[in-house]
Amino acid sequence: MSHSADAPLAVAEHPHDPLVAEQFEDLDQQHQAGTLGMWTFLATEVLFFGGMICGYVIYRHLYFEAWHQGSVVVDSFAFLGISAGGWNTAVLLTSSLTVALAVRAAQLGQHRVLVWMLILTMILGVGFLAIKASEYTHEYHEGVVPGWGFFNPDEHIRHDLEHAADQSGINPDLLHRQFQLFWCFYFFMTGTHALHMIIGLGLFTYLLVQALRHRFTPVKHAPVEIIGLYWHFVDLVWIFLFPLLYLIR
Amino acid sequence: MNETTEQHSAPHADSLAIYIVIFVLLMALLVATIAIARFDLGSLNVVAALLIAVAKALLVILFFMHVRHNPRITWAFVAAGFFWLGILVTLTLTDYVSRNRPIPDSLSQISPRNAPAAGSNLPSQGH
Amino acid sequence: MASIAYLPEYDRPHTYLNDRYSIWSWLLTRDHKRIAILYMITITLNFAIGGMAAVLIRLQLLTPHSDLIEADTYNKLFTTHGVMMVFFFLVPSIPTTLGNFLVPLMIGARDLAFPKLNLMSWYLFVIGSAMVIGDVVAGGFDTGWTFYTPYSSTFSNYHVVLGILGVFVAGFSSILTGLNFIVTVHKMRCPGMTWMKLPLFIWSMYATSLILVLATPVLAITLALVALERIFGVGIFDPRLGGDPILFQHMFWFYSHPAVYIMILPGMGVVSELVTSQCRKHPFGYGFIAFSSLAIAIIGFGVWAHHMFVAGISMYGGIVFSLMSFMVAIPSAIKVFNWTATLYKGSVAMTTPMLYALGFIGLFVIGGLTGLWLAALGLDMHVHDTYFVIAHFHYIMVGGAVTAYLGGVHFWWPKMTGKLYPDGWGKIAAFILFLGFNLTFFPQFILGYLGMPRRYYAYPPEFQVYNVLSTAGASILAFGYLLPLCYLLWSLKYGADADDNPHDAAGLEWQTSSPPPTHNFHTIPHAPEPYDYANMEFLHDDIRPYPGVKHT
Amino acid sequence: MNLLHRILFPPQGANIATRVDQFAAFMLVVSAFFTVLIAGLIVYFAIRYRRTPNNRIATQLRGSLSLEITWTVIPFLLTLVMFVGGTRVFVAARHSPENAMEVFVVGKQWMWKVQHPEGRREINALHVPLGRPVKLLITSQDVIHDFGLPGFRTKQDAVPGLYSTQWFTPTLLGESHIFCDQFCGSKHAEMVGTVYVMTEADYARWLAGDPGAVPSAQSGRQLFEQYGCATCHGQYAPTLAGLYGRIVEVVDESGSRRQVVADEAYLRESILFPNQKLVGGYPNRMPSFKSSLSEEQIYDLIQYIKSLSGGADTGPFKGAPIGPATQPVDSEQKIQNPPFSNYRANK
Repeated sequence: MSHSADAPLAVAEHPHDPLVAEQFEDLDQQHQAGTLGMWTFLATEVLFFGGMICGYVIYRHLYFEAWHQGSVVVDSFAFLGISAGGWNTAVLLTSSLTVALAVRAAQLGQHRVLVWMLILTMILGVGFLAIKASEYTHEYHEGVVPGWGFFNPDEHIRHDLEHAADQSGINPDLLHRQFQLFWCFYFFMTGTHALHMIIGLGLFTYLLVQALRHRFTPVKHAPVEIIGLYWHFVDLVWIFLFPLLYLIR
Repeated sequence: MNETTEQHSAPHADSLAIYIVIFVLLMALLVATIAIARFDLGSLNVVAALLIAVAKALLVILFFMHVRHNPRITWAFVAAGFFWLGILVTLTLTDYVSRNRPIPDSLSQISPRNAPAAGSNLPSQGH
Repeated sequence: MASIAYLPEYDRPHTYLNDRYSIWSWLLTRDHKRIAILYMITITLNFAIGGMAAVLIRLQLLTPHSDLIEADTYNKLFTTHGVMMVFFFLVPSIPTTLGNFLVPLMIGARDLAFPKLNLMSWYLFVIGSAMVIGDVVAGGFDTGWTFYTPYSSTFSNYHVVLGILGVFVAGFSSILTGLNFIVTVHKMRCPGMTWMKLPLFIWSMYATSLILVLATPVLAITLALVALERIFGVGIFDPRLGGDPILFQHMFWFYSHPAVYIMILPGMGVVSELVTSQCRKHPFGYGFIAFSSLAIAIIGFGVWAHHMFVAGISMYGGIVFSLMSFMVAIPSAIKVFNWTATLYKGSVAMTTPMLYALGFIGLFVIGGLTGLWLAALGLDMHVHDTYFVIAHFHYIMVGGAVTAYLGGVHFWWPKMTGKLYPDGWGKIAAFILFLGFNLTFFPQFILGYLGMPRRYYAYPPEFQVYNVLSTAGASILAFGYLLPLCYLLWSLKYGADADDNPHDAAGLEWQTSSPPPTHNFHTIPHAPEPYDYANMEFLHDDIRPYPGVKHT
Repeated sequence: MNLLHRILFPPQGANIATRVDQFAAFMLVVSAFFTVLIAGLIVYFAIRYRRTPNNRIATQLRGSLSLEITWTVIPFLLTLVMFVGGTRVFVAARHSPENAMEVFVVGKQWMWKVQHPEGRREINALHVPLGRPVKLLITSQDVIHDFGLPGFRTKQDAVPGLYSTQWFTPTLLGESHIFCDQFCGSKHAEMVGTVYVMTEADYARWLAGDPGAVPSAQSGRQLFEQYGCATCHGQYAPTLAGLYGRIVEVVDESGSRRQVVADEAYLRESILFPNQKLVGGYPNRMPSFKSSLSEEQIYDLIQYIKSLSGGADTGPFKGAPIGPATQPVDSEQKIQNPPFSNYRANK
């Protein structure tokens, strides 16, 4: 788009920059297309998670008490008085910083900083998944994993539920089923998010390999920016999942 | 063509300080949201938690994702995603929040009082 | 290739078709034109499968209680018909074939922005199609294309999960196509191609892509939830386990109503191109046609619950959605009036594409107006889930989208293949399809008003007259669809060579050779004034309306 | 106008139908007008401005703002009129009068169960008195159904876990259809019935008519047929004839084999949770009827299955299909049916 208007250039003899894919005129156009493509994809992703969030919101509206009980249990797994979800939010926000710094390093051509920031991001990402896994294990032992007949909440959870049913006047059996529904959403939402994290780690491995091969220069570093956007998005999703699943009572 | 390439690629990197400040703000918001959740504020809890989440999201989008440097089209796509999510959630909610409301008489045409008497407007009684 | 066999290899003009010949040069191509051809072959096969299911359905309904097929088989047949036609033919039909082929050509680009994604999109589509076809072969599923819970999640005894996953995979194919088009239209326009110079087809493809990108993910996640529910036995939409089946319908129709616009908007774009070129006229109200596409795409997201007026949603919710549904009719009406006005004082050539375009307008008007019946709460209460609905949406999807697709395929056939199709046969086929279509579906309006429910393999005898008419029409329709298939394939080998612009049309795609070279243009094009028929020289000036044989 | 009505529209069985038909007539007029207008214009223009030697070049017209506004505003106003009209009909049809008599309708695969306030029950039929407002309370036991009354121009989905309503005042004596309008499985098309509109006197007589206390086994047999149990039992699944009271070798969920006595408790469990104790060698194809059968119906079914057993033989039950389950137990040919070894094993 930025070339002069009246340049009848034979395509066959088009002197093509090896950094630029055939269909593009120049690096600028390629970079812009890549960025816009990622943003469009992220808009898709918003709606992908949005479907689950919509279901979550509707059921929270319908089954307030069960959702309340659910987030109490989710939030109860804590280190040092702060729930695992809180720690994970901190981990992810930090990883967002390291990604932003990685992009900055790529823009400025600071090779060593770039490599270290990528490694740091991946460590944080793995850390997030590790915390999440320990949460899942805990929840498995609590017996709140739904499906295949797993769902068999621990004694103290049952007790809380019965108490809540007494207080709110909801049929205990009904409350039990709605409670299970909360866990369906909890696992689907965090599971899909974790899947995105794993994909993100794969993409960052690719970035790291490319960075170690010195493939990124201040002129061409679009992959760092574009994959960085993806990582930030996964972080954004968690920023909303955290209050929805852990905090809101 | 080469000029344009170089012209664009002059890096417009933000200063380190901005990133650090934003990060500190994000962590402060995180601490705030966890702290607020410890107090029972009724429905304000939900509002506070979501407002803080939106604030955090805005910081990440504008600064970490550099949307503030981006052309309007990026803004449009960011907005579109959330706008469409809003359509999905709010229009679905219009159904759920208005279920089981009694229908006021004034809205109704055939009410018991002006319901047709048995067979009154019928051409015939047979079939 | 036979007709140019006398030319020595080195004398042949370079085209995307003779670039390379190996099978891998097709299966691994990144050329949007070749991918368009791959898609065209795939969706034609899918259409054939869906069409065969339709033929069996109509045969079964010839008599009130036919024992041609059993109840369960019938249920699987209409499910196969619906799923194949909606997700594997209509949604991808125009965007992935004509859209893939034309978007870069019309805006003067060498290719789409992400050629590899484009190829990947085709592979995903093939995988999705294969999963559904495999499912059908393995015994099929009987949920209807709407997958309503809890029937689909708990009660159906057939292979629902595989079918759902097939649609899920195809959904990502749609998303990639939409994403590609959006970025291409934004970033790849040739010099001088401003937004208000874009062909109307591009506007409609852009609006379609918005829907593809923003609606499809919700379908994907909804179907994923149903699949998980079925696999794990949890109750997201199952009332016995605390779920709400109506929520499924909300989320399903959030995609599936806009999906109707995914099907019809590209058709509207095609018709805008056909009408202007065959009338040699600038479109009447270019801006209104262009922006009404966007308006349909956006308002179309607020109307989904008109599929649910009697499903148990709140009356007030119904009123909101009814109002929105009426509003989305306005931009469609604007388009129809503008097309009609474009005909006024034109130089109307009665070619095959024009017949399809005029047929489209007429059928779309009927489909659209009966859509208003369904948007009205009080009438929908009676005709919902009856044959009235079937007739209505077939007028939109077959009378609209498929007619436009065929018109577009004829119109751009010379550009895609370098060959001319026999115009006489084209006109005959267009007439047969128009008659067959109306005979098939118009009686269904009456059937529906009389109360015949959809998805019935048997029905009370008083409905038989209309069903017989409909089945008669369907047999004509089936024959009509075979005709273009035959003569278009025939023309590949025996058709006359087309010149670069056989229709004397004004778009950028007609300025390159037929078929275009791999990189589309021999020189970097500069955007022409759109629809500049006032200043055009018409090369094919004989009065018989189908000129365009290559002058050698 | 009355004549036209009779040609275009089916008989109007209820007050709602009149309103719906009036509105449909209005819509029909508007739709016909615009269809004829557009079709007429395009055909006229296509002929009048066809390409001829004298009409090779079109007259370029780029548009007209006033025309655009005209054909935006007029359809807009028209659709508003339609919206208001359609909504008024719908609100009327959803606003039941307080004195309406309430009839309970339950949809299940694949029948309509109707219970009148006075206690009389019926299946796939609905008797209503002429001229009295009737309010239907509708729900479903399994999947979503739809209680459609085309003669009354109204319908409403039957959603499991949700009560929905529709009402009407019958205005025409006679019969009309009940259709299930929402796809609900194999026999969706057979989930049909009849509305009988009777005079008050006839209706009272009908209500008082002896429901004729149906024996459990008989209604159990009816259920057995309604659910199409016989399509599997006797072919793909063990026959039920002679099952009751025998010792059965079963495979439980964990895969281990053991022997149980096919008593009432076992039968009940198998109806509700079929895969918990499968008769050895048979695939688990049977859906759970946990949600679709009420307790009394389960009882009815068990009574029916019991009635199929002569009770003489108490030896081990191998599960070999020995004839269609609905056949009398003492039928001789039962042993000659093919063994079940050719059925696919459970995965």
